Amino acid sequence: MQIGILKETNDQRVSIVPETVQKLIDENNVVMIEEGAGEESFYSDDLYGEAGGRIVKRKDIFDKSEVLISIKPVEDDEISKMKKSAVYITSFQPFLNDKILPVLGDAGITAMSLDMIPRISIAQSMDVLSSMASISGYKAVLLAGTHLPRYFPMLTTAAGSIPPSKILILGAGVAGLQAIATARRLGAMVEAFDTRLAAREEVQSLGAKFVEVEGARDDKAAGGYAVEQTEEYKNKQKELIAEHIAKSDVVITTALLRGKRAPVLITKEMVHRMRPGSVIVDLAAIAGGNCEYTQKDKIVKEKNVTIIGISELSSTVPMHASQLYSKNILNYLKVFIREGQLALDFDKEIISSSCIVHEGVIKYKS
Amino acid sequence: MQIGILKETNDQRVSIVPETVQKLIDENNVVMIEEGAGEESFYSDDLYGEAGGRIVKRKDIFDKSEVLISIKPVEDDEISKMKKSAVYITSFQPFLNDKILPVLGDAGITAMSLDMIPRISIAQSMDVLSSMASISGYKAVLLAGTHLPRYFPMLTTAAGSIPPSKILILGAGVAGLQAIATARRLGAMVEAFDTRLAAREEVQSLGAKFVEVEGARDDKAAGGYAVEQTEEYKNKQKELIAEHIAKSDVVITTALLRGKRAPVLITKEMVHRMRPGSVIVDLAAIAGGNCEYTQKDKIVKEKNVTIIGISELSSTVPMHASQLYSKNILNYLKVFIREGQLALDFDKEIISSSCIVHEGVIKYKS
Amino acid sequence: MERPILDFLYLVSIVFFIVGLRGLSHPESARRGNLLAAAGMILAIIITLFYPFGNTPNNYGWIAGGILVGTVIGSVAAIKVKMTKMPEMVSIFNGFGGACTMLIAITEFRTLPPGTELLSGQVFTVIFSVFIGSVAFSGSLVAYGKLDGFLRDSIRLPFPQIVNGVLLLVIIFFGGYIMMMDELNYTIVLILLGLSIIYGITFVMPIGGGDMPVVISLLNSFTGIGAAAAGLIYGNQVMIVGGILVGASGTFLTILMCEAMNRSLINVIIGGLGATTFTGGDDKDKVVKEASHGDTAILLKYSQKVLIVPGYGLAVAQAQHACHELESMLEKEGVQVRYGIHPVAGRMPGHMNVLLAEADVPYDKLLEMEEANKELPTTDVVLVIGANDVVNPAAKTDTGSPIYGMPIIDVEMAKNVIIMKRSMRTGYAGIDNPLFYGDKTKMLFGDAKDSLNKLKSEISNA
Amino acid sequence: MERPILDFLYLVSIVFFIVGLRGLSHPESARRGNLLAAAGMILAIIITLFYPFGNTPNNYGWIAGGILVGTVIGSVAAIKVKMTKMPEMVSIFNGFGGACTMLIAITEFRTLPPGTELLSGQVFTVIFSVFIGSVAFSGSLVAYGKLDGFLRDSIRLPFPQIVNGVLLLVIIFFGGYIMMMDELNYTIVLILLGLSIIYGITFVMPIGGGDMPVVISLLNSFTGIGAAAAGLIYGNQVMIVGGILVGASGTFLTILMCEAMNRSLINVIIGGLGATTFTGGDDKDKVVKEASHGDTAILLKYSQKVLIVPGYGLAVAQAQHACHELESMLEKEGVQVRYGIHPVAGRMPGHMNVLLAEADVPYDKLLEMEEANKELPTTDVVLVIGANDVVNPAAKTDTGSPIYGMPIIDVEMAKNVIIMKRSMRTGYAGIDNPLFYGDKTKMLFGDAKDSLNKLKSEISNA
Amino acid sequence: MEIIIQFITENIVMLYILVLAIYLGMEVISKVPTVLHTPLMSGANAVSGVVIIGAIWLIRNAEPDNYFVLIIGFFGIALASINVVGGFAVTNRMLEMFKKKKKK
Amino acid sequence: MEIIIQFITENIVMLYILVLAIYLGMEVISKVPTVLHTPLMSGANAVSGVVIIGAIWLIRNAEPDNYFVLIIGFFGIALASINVVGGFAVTNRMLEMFKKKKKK
Ligand SMILES: NC(=O)c1ccc[n+]([C@@H]2O[C@H](COP(=O)([O-])OP(=O)(O)OC[C@H]3O[C@@H](n4cnc5c(N)ncnc54)[C@H](OP(=O)(O)O)[C@@H]3O)[C@@H](O)[C@H]2O)c1
Ligand SMILES: NC(=O)c1ccc[n+]([C@@H]2O[C@H](COP(=O)([O-])OP(=O)(O)OC[C@H]3O[C@@H](n4cnc5c(N)ncnc54)[C@H](OP(=O)(O)O)[C@@H]3O)[C@@H](O)[C@H]2O)c1
Repeated sequence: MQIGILKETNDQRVSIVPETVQKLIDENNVVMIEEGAGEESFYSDDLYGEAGGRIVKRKDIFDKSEVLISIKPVEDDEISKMKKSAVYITSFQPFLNDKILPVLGDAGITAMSLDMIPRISIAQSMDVLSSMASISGYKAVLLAGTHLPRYFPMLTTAAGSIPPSKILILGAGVAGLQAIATARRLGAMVEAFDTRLAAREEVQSLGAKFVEVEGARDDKAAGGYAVEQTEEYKNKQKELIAEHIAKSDVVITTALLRGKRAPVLITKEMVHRMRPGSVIVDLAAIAGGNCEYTQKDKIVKEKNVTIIGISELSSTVPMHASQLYSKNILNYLKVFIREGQLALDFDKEIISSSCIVHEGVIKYKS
Repeated sequence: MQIGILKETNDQRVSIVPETVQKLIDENNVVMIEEGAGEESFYSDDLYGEAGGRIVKRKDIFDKSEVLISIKPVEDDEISKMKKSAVYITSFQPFLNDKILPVLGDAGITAMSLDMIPRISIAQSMDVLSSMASISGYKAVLLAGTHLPRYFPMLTTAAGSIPPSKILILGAGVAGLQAIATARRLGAMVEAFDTRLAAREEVQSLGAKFVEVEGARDDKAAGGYAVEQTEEYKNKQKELIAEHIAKSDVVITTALLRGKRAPVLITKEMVHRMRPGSVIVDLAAIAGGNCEYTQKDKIVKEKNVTIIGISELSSTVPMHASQLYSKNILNYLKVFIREGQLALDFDKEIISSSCIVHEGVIKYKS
Repeated sequence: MERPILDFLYLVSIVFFIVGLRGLSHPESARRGNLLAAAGMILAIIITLFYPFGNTPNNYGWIAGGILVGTVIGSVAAIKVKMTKMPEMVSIFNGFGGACTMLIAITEFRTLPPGTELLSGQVFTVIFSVFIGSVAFSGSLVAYGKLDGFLRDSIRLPFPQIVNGVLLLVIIFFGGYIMMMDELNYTIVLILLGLSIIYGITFVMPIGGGDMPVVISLLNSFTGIGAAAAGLIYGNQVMIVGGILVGASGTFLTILMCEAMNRSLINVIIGGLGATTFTGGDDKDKVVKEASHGDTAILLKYSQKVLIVPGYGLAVAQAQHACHELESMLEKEGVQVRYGIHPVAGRMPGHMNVLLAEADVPYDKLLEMEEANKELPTTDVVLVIGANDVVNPAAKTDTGSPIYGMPIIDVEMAKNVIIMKRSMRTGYAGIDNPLFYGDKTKMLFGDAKDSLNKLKSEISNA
Repeated sequence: MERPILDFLYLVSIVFFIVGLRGLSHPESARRGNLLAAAGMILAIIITLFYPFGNTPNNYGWIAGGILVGTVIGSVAAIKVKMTKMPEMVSIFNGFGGACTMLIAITEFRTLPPGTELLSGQVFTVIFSVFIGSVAFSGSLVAYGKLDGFLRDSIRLPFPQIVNGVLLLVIIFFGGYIMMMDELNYTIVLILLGLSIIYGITFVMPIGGGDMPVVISLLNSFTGIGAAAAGLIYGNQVMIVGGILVGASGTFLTILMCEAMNRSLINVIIGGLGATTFTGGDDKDKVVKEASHGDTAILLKYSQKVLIVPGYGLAVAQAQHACHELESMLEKEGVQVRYGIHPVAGRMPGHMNVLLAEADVPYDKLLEMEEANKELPTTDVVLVIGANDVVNPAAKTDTGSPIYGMPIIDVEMAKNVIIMKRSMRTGYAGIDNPLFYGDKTKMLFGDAKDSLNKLKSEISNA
Repeated sequence: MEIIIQFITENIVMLYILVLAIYLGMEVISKVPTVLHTPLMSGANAVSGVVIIGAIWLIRNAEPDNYFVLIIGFFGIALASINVVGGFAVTNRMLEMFKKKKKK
Repeated sequence: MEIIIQFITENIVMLYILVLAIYLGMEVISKVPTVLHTPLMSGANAVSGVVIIGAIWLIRNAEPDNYFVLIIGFFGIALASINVVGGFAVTNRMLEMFKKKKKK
């Protein structure tokens, strides 16, 4: 098949790295790469050429490709430039932006949305959300570290002792866990909170403390008044988190609710109560942010607190982000491209969930 | 005594933090702080006020202080505004800038240069070079991490394995060692080199690898042809380092030679041989840099290699940097201010070395 | 040769036995210990063959014949038996030893000169030998039968405790009765023999599966005591001391075995009598074999190549440091140890890397899944620490499984698999793991950190 | 009571001895073991007091007197003696035991009926008892004198090996001569006694300082053998077995002690004879006391509060993980362990923090210098791991020292100080450390990681 | 009671040996690691075949025409030999896994 | 040679006891940690005071007017008592440091 790799317009990553190009060619595909696609992630056109890819102009990609790949969807008008039978693979985020569906339908193409791949075990190797979130979590800590006017680790020196910084991670999903791990490595004191039940153990499995109302488990064991207590418990928990935020030097938030605005975890008032110099990294900025002060893709200072709203941090680690992304896509392609032939099997959960438009027919149901 | 704390003009730090103000007052001193002196390091005027300091205008400091403190020397014209008998404590770096000596002499003040404190054991608690270098080393790694398009640590994930990044530290002094420690914490593979004999063990004591020509020790054991061999050995060593630089994802250089231009360790050609996306942090930028491409206080990109020349990284961790600085100065003051009285004892090595101008008389010998 | 010298040589063979048994209790010296004990035995036999009794008929032909027959049978059996059938073998051998005691004792009773004082130590010794030899004999055969499976575990006596208790009392009274009688009565001893044999059967019969080794060890100490008793008949030191050594160490070993199972000896026997511990499993394919820390430690220590497969449980237990320590200890013993890192082990990408880096495990010890799978066929032991889904063979075979198609670290290719986890609970994917019931698999239950620490101390002691 | 019963009770007291000695070899049971052995002794004495010999005069008055005198002296001495003088005490006690053997044997020889077959086991036993008792007696006294210091270590014989060898040969020939004689000759035995006493002196005299404990242990086993020999004279089992037990375990212990010093027994004795190991130190104040891993392990295990002071050496040895392990082990034993972090320990600011964080030592276990100094007076043991300058008291006292004025962690305030480093070399500042010669200080030489690992295994075994 | 005292009198030395041997029997195998339980049991079992000496004794003292004793003795020897030979051989096989030397 | 054989004949049981006791003596103290070397030595030393039994034996069998034996015996008992009493007491003192119980 003719596979076309588009250059991102507003992202440092590239969806397919040269190593993967080689693998695709080995499977009887022709791979076209837009000029300079990998420039910003340090994969030069030469490298693509060496791997067997053809460096072409953007227009050629639209004209010739049977399969098109990008990380972020191209502009709507470019979608219509694609071949009628083309398969376009990217993250459409239909749950956030359902206006794109008719556009795709009109173009008559098949749209495969990476973010719709179900999070089941076998699909883990295609899960771009995980691999990108992991990078974001890691980078969030480094970023917090560079903006923090303090050391992370404890240091006992001839000029007095530096206490370790306190880091609070809200939302212990993929990004949150990676942030916990990275912050712990740097020697910070790390606490975390998440609403998921399993999160407590997961947090502790990284050696961090889980923020918990004392006696919570006793309450649970008591049974009976489950609902009532849960409400009370939740309130206590909220208060507790507010307290912990006030005491933290860095707060990294990652709480996302799929298809919804991110929950507000840090109110303006809480920010005011934080110590001067503190840093908030809001990885949920893309979905409205977990902090009321967050501005998407901006770093703002409020009352001596730095709030970092750069949500797509994975793009700032473009080399490895692209490498992981590329591997994810390769694994994904293997599901429906065999020996250079398309074989979309809608019985497979992966296909049926992630193919949001099939030959112009909208399959996605919100 | 009347002690005046000046606001820095081009630095985020402040020389004395509120905690120290309190201690100075306890010792029968009056402490004046320039308005907003601690603003950028997150110590508000209020905090200084609470600690017992008087918030005053810059002019008042010059007019009234018997002891003036700043991190970087003020402009020459401001020196003349000081009281004749005043003691001015800062880092004059007379070995780099001996033009300042006559200015100080003309002003008739006593100038104490922190960077001239001898590096003896008892002076360790006053050693601002060490405490600031330590911060720089730490921050250099974080900065490298934020600019690197790669992960530091090794990660085995569903989307393939990420190999750990290779970091090379040139110059394993205070900054270099801290950089080694920080990079190791983040999971990078760390190598280091230094010309000092003791450095090898010191590097290894942090779990990092020392870059060494194989069989080096055998050569030494052979004895006799010491000089000749040393030359050969040095050349081998240089080649080896060049190779290691080419293989490294991050190079952090810290090699300084007191009073001289920093040695060039990374030539342009070596930079060209580095892999795309690599990062160099040159902590010697202030003294001309260890890399030929380094531009002081700038981040430049050359052939896809990022070269960071921000040399005073401690200023970017202003809270803790100020705290350590402040404690250093407090310890230093204790040597010659007792119960609010000046007591300069030139028999003490610390005083005789660091007092570069005494009541207008130039004591410094280069 | 003169008697004193031979008596002295007997002493030498006793020393061989002692040193041999001592050697057998330490892994490094176990083989040597066994050989020493065997040498002691040969010495003792040779001495006995030439011991000057005066003008005895000797009958060397019969002796040679007996030894030949026994040696051939014994060695063929020992060579042919499968490693998995060893306990059966030991049990049946032991029964033969008991039988020998029984035969000797009964013969000696028969040859007691008429008019022998019946209420004497001598007669008591003979009667006791008959009893203990018979019990060891029949009990061992039953144990053999049960282990081998041709005696069904489910054969039960009604009220076994009572039956056994009554039987034992009857035997004791019977023995007392014989000694109180006026004259030797050979027939009545044959009845005692019969009763003893029955007691051996009813004693062992109700004891079930997992407790069998304990019983065999106990019967073994009976045989030892029997040999000592037979020695008393002849006043032969080597039999007495050798038998007592076995009796004492056998009893002590029995207690140790019970301890290793966290049970008391009484509990095993009474429990056996009450048949409470026996839980028959009809689901024969699904047998979980538990490993002990000691076994695992030795297994690891004497391997060439070990692969550690860490999973989420390692993280939960925060056992990374302990794990690294174990690895270093093994490396010092000359074992090659590496880690097989599954891409999705843990709960976040690179979870295992973070952990192992924290514990300072060098990067070059980490194998990726594919490499690990390549190494597995030549790996002696795989130590799965708190991993579950990532080693679940259902991913390869069970198309209905939610993890079907996920590549796994295929630990079953290795020679031995030890799985450390706290229970039989499932992992993240919530599915059962057929590996746990595998032929090569043993489970080492408990918190991973605790288990690792125990392993460490076992290894340093072993 | 009847003899057999008493004989049987003797056996009980032997069992007490055995169980007691066994108990003495494990820290938890040592006290109990000692008491058991003492109980066995009391039992044995009581039995002997009432053993029916027939119509003997008994002379209970004399016995009571002797026991009274001995008990008073023994207990007063034991209570009064300073802990540091214990080895002297043991040595002199042992000498008394030997003296008793000697006295008994010489008396028994004297009371041998005329016409006794001289070339007999009996006479040999007596002569041997005289010899071994005398050697144990005089040797122990010399050892006592040397330990106590009133016998100068520097007293030397010319060619001690030769003198000793010749003396021993003379004694042997003399003994043989006595047995070959036609008639008993009491005087000649007195000469043998004298020679033996001299031999005891010349045997111990050349052995120097650090080897003294080994010699005492050896002499102790001599006393045991002497007691056994004396037991043979009377055919008394408890003396024989008790004596042999002490003789065997004493000899074995002597060998263990030599091993702990990395020497062979021969080496200690010959070395002693050759006086090669003795290096007199005139610089009396500068004595470095070495600790063994075993001692340190027990010291730590049985402490309440331990402070670890890490330094650059910990980093060089990369022993942070081992250190944390040790700390956890001790905490599990109920010991409170914390770290005292000196601001300039290591070679970079925060060096120790980096290390300890890597090993996952919780932050709240780290005390800053000032806090640590406050805790020290109530601390049982300070473990200085690879630190030197930061604990150098010269910083407080020696105005000429380059570190004068630097605040230090003042470990001498604690009850015990153990310093782990590889040698007596100086630290960064290049200056000698008077702490190493301190009263409370013991040095544990070796690479910090190795030492820590050894400590760990000692603790888990102890 | 009397009979017991008599027994002790006759056998006091035997008793000493017995007690020492019992204690020794327990002592030598203290601290045996669990993995050696089975081999140790097997080895001890082979040692318990020492009863073969009794059988030899029996047969050597039997009249050559006393077929009852001879046959019983023959079986006794044969059975005990199986125990001894098989026992040591099986133990040796079990211990094969401990063969590996330690490299440092 | 003959004398040796005679000796063995007379003392064969004694020899058994001896060998067993020697082995047991070594066995019971195997694996003693170094820190217990001194207390163990001291305890063993106290046990070696068992020679006191010989002294008692001696004195009990002495004629009440045989002052030589009585006095020697008296000294023997006194010395051995010192060894026994002092030995156990000193050992006990040494072991005081092991008193502390373990809390878990
Ligand atoms: N890596 C990722 O990015 C990621 C993200 C999300 C989900 N997952 C999923 O997570 C799973 C990872 O597989 P896995 O094998 O690592 O873990 P797993 O399948 O979840 O199994 C972990 C096992 O560890 C045992 N365990 C827990 N605590 C323990 C303790 N303290 N000591 C000893 N054992 C303990 C548990 O058994 P007991 O309870 O019996 O002790 C459990 O069966 C996969 O299914 C993967 O798809 C991975
Ligand atoms: N912290 C800082 O920022 C900094 C910077 C520069 C200088 N300094 C200076 O460094 C010194 C620090 O004091 P310190 O007490 O930590 O260190 P130190 O005084 O240098 O002593 C370290 C000791 O560790 C021992 N050692 C080395 N390797 C070892 C090993 N593998 N195992 C066991 N022991 C080992 C050495 O003795 P052996 O050779 O006998 O084993 C040495 O005496 C101070 O003088 C300080 O002024 C500190």
